Amino acid sequence: MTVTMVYFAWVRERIGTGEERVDPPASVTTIAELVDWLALSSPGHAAAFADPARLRAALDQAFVPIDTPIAGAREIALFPPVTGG
Amino acid sequence: MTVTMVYFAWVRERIGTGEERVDPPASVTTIAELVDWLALSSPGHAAAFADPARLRAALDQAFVPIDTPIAGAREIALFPPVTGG
Amino acid sequence: MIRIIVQTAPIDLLAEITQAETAGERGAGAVATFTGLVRADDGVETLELEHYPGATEAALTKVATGAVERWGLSAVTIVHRVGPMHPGERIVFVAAASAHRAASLEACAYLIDRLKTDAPFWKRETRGTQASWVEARDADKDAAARWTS
Amino acid sequence: MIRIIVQTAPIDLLAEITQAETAGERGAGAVATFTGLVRADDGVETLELEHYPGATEAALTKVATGAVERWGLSAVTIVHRVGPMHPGERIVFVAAASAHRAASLEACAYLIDRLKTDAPFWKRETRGTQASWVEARDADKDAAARWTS
Repeated sequence: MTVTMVYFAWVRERIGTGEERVDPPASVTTIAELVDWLALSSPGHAAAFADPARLRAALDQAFVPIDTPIAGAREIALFPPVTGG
Repeated sequence: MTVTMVYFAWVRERIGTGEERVDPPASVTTIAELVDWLALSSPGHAAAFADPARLRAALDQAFVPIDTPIAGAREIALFPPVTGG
Repeated sequence: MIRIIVQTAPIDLLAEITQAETAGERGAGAVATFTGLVRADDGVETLELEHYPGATEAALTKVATGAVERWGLSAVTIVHRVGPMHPGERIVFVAAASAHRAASLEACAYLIDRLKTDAPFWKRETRGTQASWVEARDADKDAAARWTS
Repeated sequence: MIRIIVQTAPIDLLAEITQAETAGERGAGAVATFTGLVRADDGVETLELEHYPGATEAALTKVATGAVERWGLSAVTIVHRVGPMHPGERIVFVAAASAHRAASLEACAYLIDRLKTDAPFWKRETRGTQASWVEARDADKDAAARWTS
């Protein structure tokens, strides 16, 4: 399964890109597992995902818990807690 | 004692003037008593003061209860409950 | 900074809000406003506002001062129009400016709730040839009372 | 009427408020607004707002729709600026218009409280050569949570 990852704020800065397409193995079934798997791909990813408690996620542009299954997802976003307004 | 009376809204309309100077007898010691005394001065006054529960008062431009003593007052206002904003 | 105005002229919203935003040494981080307008939905053609000159300004200043003391605001503005006005026109504008949003939002609600019961204004509505004075609402008294606790 | 805008241009307050006042068949009797500004009191020189295009508008529309359903508003406006901005500039503007004041005041507070936690925006502050991402505040989460009861 291929999915588009999008990153914002310091997650984006640490990874060094705002968007990438990834192809996780079948053993990766939730966003939390996807984060653990992505953390292995570069030192930037490792730094961005070092503290999973500080990460929030969206699946196809809707906010979801980090343990949400990724089956069928086209776009998954990872970012820090929001600070608008 | 001479005091300036000022009237607003339907109190003013029924009395037919927005301001008058009056000279109540010494037996009139509170605003409530002043209202009863003024009610005798014309049919307009009687109509304006027919229902004392609908009257509000100010003494020297500060809102006060209707049983407030009038000793020393320069200006007493009588009007319906306020409806601004 | 407290700004209290009773005027017959239309209310200049942009000037008033900009003033509230920039008042004080450092300006505000949060500005909450409330605008009351003449409603067109109940057949009113003209609304006329009467007030008690002098006492009105004193009452509004007291309300504004109370808000500044309670919420530590950088600016409070109250502009109330008097005289005749028509549906869609602004009757009253209040603004509360502060560093953070909670203070400005609470203070703004306080200002308009207290103004409704504490300031000597009276409304007369005209529909066709019928003119009538607006009756005070118990709901306004209740709204004002919730701030005394 | 719901109006959701995410823009890099400065926020045109007068146009937005006038629009909220007059939207709907009969216009509003009450309009409450909140404006958030870049504060000058903590040494910030530039504030930069990043957002998640598409998801931001969807989140704001959901917040606005919730307010319209809950309070029966005649208009809701949310304008959020993105990109770099400076002290004194407006970051966000929300307005809630209704027939009576309580609905507009409550809805306005709801809109900004929910926006703070539900919409994907991130702030980066620059002081001199130091840039830092603003940390989310627990107080914002608490403020948003009070509307779920």
